[in-house]
Amino acid sequence: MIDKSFVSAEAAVADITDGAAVMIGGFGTAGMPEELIDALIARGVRDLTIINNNAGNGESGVAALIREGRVRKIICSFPRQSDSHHFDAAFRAGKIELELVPQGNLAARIQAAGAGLGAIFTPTGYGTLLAEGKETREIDGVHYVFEHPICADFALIKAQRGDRWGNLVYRKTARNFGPIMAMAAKITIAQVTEIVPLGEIDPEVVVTPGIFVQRVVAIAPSATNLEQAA
Amino acid sequence: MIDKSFVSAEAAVADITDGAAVMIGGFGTAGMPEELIDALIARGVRDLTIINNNAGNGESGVAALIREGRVRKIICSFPRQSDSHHFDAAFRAGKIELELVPQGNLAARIQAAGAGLGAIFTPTGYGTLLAEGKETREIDGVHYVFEHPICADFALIKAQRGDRWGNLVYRKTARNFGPIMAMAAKITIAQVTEIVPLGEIDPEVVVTPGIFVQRVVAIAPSATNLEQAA
Amino acid sequence: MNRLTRDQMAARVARDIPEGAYVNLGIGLPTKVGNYLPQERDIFLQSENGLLGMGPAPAPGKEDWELINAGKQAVTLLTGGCFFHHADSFAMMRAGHIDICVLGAFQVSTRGDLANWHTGEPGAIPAVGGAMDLAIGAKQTFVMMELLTKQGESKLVEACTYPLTGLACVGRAYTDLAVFDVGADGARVVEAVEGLSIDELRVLTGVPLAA
Amino acid sequence: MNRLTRDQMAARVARDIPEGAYVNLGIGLPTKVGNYLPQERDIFLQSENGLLGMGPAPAPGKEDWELINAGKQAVTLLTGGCFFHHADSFAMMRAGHIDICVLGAFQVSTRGDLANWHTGEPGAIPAVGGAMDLAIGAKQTFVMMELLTKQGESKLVEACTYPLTGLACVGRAYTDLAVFDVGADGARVVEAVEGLSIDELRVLTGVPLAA
Repeated sequence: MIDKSFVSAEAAVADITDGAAVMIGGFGTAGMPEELIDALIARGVRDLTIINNNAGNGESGVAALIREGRVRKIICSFPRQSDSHHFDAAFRAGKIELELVPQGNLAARIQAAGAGLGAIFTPTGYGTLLAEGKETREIDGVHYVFEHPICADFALIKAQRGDRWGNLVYRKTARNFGPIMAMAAKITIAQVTEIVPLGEIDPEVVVTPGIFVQRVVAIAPSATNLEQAA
Repeated sequence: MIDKSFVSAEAAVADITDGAAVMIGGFGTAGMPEELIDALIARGVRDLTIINNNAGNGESGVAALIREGRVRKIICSFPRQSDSHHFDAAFRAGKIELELVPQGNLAARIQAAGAGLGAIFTPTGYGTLLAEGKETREIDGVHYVFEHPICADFALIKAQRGDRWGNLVYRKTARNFGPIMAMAAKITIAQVTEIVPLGEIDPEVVVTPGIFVQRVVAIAPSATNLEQAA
Repeated sequence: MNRLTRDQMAARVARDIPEGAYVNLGIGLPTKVGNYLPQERDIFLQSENGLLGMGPAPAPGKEDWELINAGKQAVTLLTGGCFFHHADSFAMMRAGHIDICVLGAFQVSTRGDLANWHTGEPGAIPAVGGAMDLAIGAKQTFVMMELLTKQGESKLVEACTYPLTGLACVGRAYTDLAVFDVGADGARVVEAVEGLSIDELRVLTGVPLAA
Repeated sequence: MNRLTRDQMAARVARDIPEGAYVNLGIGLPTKVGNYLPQERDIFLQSENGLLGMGPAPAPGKEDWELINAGKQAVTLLTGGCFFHHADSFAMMRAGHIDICVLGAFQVSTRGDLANWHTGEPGAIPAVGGAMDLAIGAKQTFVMMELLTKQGESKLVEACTYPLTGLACVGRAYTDLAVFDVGADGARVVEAVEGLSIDELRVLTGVPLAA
């Protein structure tokens, strides 16, 4: 019997090592797998490459990972925010490398990795600083930039419900990058509010099929989250 | 008030003209929008380019379109089947052009069109007849073939339920090409078993958001279909 | 000269959004446009983080922080709206499925180049988000901005001096003093606030303006 | 010499599929493998037309023609299975999410090239379906075939003469007479039916074979 559920966040991230490339779901805090990130911080690993839309908000999640000095490089679209002070400080101190990627290119490059493409020609960024030095091509009168897929060793994502085969459904806009990151990483670890019996998720509404998910951990929503979601 | 529902299949396809590129959903007969195709045949338009996984089965749907001599070119992955006699005859008589595309490239090229990519490097077909004369590139030790997106003027697809904003859900493996064709065509016309009031489809389970669908037609399942699905 | 307030600018943009349009409103000033869309029109607001059919802000205390917009503010979902993942969301933008996007701007050129993501100042931390995707992907890109900086320099320029967001992507710029069409044929004044002549606009902006 | 029947070949392949594997079974002979997977193992059958967790054929009269496999036969869905669209389905195959695919073959070369989609004969109408995607995308590609054609020619060859499906993609070939590993190091005999020696296999196939 295949059961992908893990007893704890700590157990689920126990083989993430120094230097790993880790995708982290979420758009701001919506969909951010906070407890998985906490467990990753507790492991003490360093020199991570993090792929996330942002570069942390406030004190938790990706921000905490940066604050603790664990991130060598971040690939993201929107690092600078009113509460991105840990990233800002690390960036200004030269302690973190930034690869700034337009959000749609970020999504498309992650999706390309999950779909096994070798590269894509993307319309976004042509003629801008973010395409400087990159190969371009005109196709049917439109200019495109050559971009590689973004792969990762691990993806840490947050979903609403999961089952022992790894099938996932999400909640509202917390879905965001979860489904495509799950497809692009070698090992996808999903924290879910609830692990339900097999078959309880309607086969028509599964958003992430279990093939894309290697580990599932049930994490009850924290008091803070409940308050936020109230 | 926006209401994308059309009173009949005939009304929904009334502006498809000679020479149009038309994507048609379905894998064999599952998900094939038979009544929309019948309405297209009744319009008498010719020289169509059809994009479908197959080249027709038996006497209905895509097979009927070919039988009636309406198809100038078909882009598909699996034309030859035990019941593809209308395609076989037209092909042998030189009356229809065939662009044979590996099924995964077909899906990827349709998805690329829907996502606005200029081109993709795909792993499938490298070193085979189907990549002859095509640009290739080695990326990280793997060989890829350069492929263009497949766009269309219209997509005719079949879904299970729809609403007046064009949101769709599908049924079992009749889903197949529907969601990606809806994204790739300029005008997507969906025949559905039932048009339901707005809000009746759970926002979490919508498979094709209404932005990708311009017209919805309710077609009660025919006696034949009911028998098949019984 | 009746300079438009930011809310008046938003109301002006809203007037140009037809029933049935799929619209993405950028962070900041463009978000205000949502407040002026007439209730009786079905207009579909898309948010890059994966929702279509975005409704107004919830009542205070009713926020759901898993139902947010691109600016990470709590929003609601209209009946008939839906959720989807990021690749599908950006497919909507990048392949021209979105009819209109409305963006803020540092500068817009008379040919429609846009600069709105980065001041290029030394030490400034850049952030681009979805701006580049929206600018080049929507069927029509509208810009909303004050016409002049606090220093009195025109943001409508012959060539952008800030780093570009996209080339030749803006079709129309709504400002507090006038509305301009921009593009391959240069800039044209669509309308100006009462009491402001085209010649005065030419002086203020320093760029060629057709009537 | 006990030539394996087609069902025995299917049973032999099934023995090599471990618990937890994601597996795609090609049309024709490979489909039979499904009949020999032990019920007590969780093995996930994927079908290219958009389902994972494919179950056995339904009872006669219970067919649902919107629940079919790649061969357009009626199937069932296991509890825990799910449906998805074609791009997601082929992403599973093309990016190595599928652990094992099992395909039929006209020819396999000792280095693992596969020919299984087209005889190349004049007048033959080609059809490729998902074969090329599966061949190169799965983590491991297995082939099932009779070792010899009806004319006694080996289908295990030094270089395929039929049009290729994929280059260097097959890892193992299951035949009615022997099982071979193929790849960069050439062909190796994993096992042969009772009474058949490696030297006899060398004669039958005419290709170099390691023990």
